[in-house]
Amino acid sequence: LESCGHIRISAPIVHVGNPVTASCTISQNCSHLDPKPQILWKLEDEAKQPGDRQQRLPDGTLESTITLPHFNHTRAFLFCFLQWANSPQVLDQAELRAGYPPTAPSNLSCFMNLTINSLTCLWEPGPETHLPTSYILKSFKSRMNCRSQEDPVVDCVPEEGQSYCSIPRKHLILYQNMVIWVQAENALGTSASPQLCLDPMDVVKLEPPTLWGMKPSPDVAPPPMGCLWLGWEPWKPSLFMDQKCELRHRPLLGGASWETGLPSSMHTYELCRLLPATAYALQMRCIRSPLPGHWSPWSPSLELKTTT
Amino acid sequence: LESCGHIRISAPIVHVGNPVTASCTISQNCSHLDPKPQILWKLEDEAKQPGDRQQRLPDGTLESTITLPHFNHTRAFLFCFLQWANSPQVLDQAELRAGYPPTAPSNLSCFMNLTINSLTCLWEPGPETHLPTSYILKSFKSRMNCRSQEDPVVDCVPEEGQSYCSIPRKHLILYQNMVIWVQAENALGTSASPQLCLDPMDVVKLEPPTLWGMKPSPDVAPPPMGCLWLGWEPWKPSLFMDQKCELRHRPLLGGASWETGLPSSMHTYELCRLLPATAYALQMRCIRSPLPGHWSPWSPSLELKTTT
Amino acid sequence: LVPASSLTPPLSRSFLLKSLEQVRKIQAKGSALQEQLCDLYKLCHPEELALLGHSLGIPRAPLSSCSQQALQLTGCLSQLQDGLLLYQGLLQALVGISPELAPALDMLQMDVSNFATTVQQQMEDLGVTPVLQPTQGTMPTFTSAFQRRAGGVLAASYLQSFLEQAYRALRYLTQ
Repeated sequence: LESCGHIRISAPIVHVGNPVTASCTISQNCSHLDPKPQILWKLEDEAKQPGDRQQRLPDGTLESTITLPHFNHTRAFLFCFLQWANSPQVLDQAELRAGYPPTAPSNLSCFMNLTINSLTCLWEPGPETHLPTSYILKSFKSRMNCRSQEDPVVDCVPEEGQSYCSIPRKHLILYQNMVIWVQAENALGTSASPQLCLDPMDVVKLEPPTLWGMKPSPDVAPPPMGCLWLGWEPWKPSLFMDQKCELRHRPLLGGASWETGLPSSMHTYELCRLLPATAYALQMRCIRSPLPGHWSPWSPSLELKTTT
Repeated sequence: LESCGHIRISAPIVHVGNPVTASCTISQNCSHLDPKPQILWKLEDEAKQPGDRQQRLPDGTLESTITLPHFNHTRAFLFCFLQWANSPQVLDQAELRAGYPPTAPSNLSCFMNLTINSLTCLWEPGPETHLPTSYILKSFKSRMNCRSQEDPVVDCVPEEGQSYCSIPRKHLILYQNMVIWVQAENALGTSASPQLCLDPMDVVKLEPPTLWGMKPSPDVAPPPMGCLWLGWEPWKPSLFMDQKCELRHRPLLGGASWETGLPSSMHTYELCRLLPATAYALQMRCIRSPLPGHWSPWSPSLELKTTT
Repeated sequence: LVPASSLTPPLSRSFLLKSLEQVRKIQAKGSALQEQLCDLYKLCHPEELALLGHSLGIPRAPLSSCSQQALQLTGCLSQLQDGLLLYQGLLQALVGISPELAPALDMLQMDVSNFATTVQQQMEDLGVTPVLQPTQGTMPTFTSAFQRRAGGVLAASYLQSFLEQAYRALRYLTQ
């Protein structure tokens, strides 16, 4: 007894709202089990219904066809039934899916992580497509202004459902421009994000510098009134980079706004014109300079009190 | 100029305190660089010293041999030097290691985890051997009393430095006895723990049952004075096992000791002979019974107050 | 009724207790698989798949020697082991059913196989030659994902009723 029934569908995946046509053919050895065999259809948990048309084909098989004018499920099972000894029998089942082609991924941004030495890019995938959709971070090496295309970089495939991917160090040429974009694809179409042209070293993610108060040594006069002695050092893994840094300070209490200034390039600094005997919060951040880069976050607050 | 010098050692790994003998041969083209070439040895940071014997071999090579009577480092580099233009030149370096053969792993115990469906065994490796030592959980399937040996189970190799290993479900025959032990091995020897004979299902690790207070429904009289109505259910993944459970209770305040009793086998229970209007802490634990098993931990405390 | 105590040779209490537990363990796994097949594929009514089961030739294992009216111990053990090997083979034929169901199917198959080993060992201890290959016909071949899923529903359903019969017999033998 080979299998009794078989469903064929116009397309297993359609655009939401589009029609779906299906046919169910019942082999002769099964359809003759009932004097007046009737094929019934069922979509998910909805009621059983006859097809639009049922006919006996020349080869003796029985065929019923049905069209679902507007298929609005994103995923549903379509069943083909045959009545057998007074009980409806499922002869085949087809999985129908509907969704949307992917829109162009947006807000693509990348940063170079100096500790794990990889270029991580993240993006927004756009509205839900309801279909298995693959997102791939694609890139190729380029020259000065990214108008030329040199050798491609291997595709970066994110983990299932994640909207970021990290290109390992061995696939990067630092200090060279590369073109990067995200390609999205599913059964209904493909799309691509705008392209970025960047040198990984121009998008280094800097961690904040370390800031500390300098304790006056016994044999040296303490800092003048209303002044603080500070020591600071850029984030260790970025010491090879020329950077400029910004220091901001404000009294701990009273909710005053920050005052910002540029410390000297040496790694100690005397900050003056402060209120005497007052506790201050101080923070520092740095940016690669003069070469391009992004500001690091502000360092955690350092709390120091000026002398009386 | 092929390589100048080469160290050969009696054994790269020795028992702590044992002697080590080494020889360093200097090729002719290097040794002739100095009219009176002298080979010097250095162990780690210790001072350089001449060998016990230095001789010119028939083929013109120069050889120095040295014996370190009691090698007490666990790990050290042995250098072979040749004086060259007034500067000592390292010609070869050998790594020496010393340690102990593994003692028999002890306290081997195993438990079956019903959620991840694997048999986890843990043991104590014993004193530090100072040498790379592998621990492997070995086992074979057996019959009734573990005297016969049937097909072996694949070795379970723990992660580096860990003293536990989990045998996946597919390598286990539940409800059959198996023999399990730990084998330890390093360059100086091997050892094995005592063998366990167990059926994984007899060492199931049970989680505590769930215990809750039964709210009296409006149309039913509340529990009599000094009584509490309890509901309880064994841990879900173990519902297929016949179990017996123990309930213990004590007043929340006053530091009284626990009173323990066996609830009925149904999953609701009226606990009486309690102090009226008193808050009680209640806990329950279960054990597989009548088949062998281990007690589950006590359930978290349920706090209920008796009626006035 | 055939009094259980009159059956020689008597079964070990440990075998009976372990077997009862193994049946309950397999039934719990079986209903979990049925629930998953219903949730994932809306295949919730085995009775709607009888014709398909018939056309695919999905076998059902008999336990006639285990009925209380005609309990015949060695025959019952042989039929029990034969049936377990049959359902183990049937579950094996379902491999590739779907990634979501594969873990539950693997666990169920291993539990059935381990129970067959328990019965085989008891038969050997009683000096009865165990069944090594299921005596029922060949395993069905499934040519579509739907047939594998439907086969899964039917296999789980037939296995549950087979185990229900086995449980009643084992319970009876325990008294």
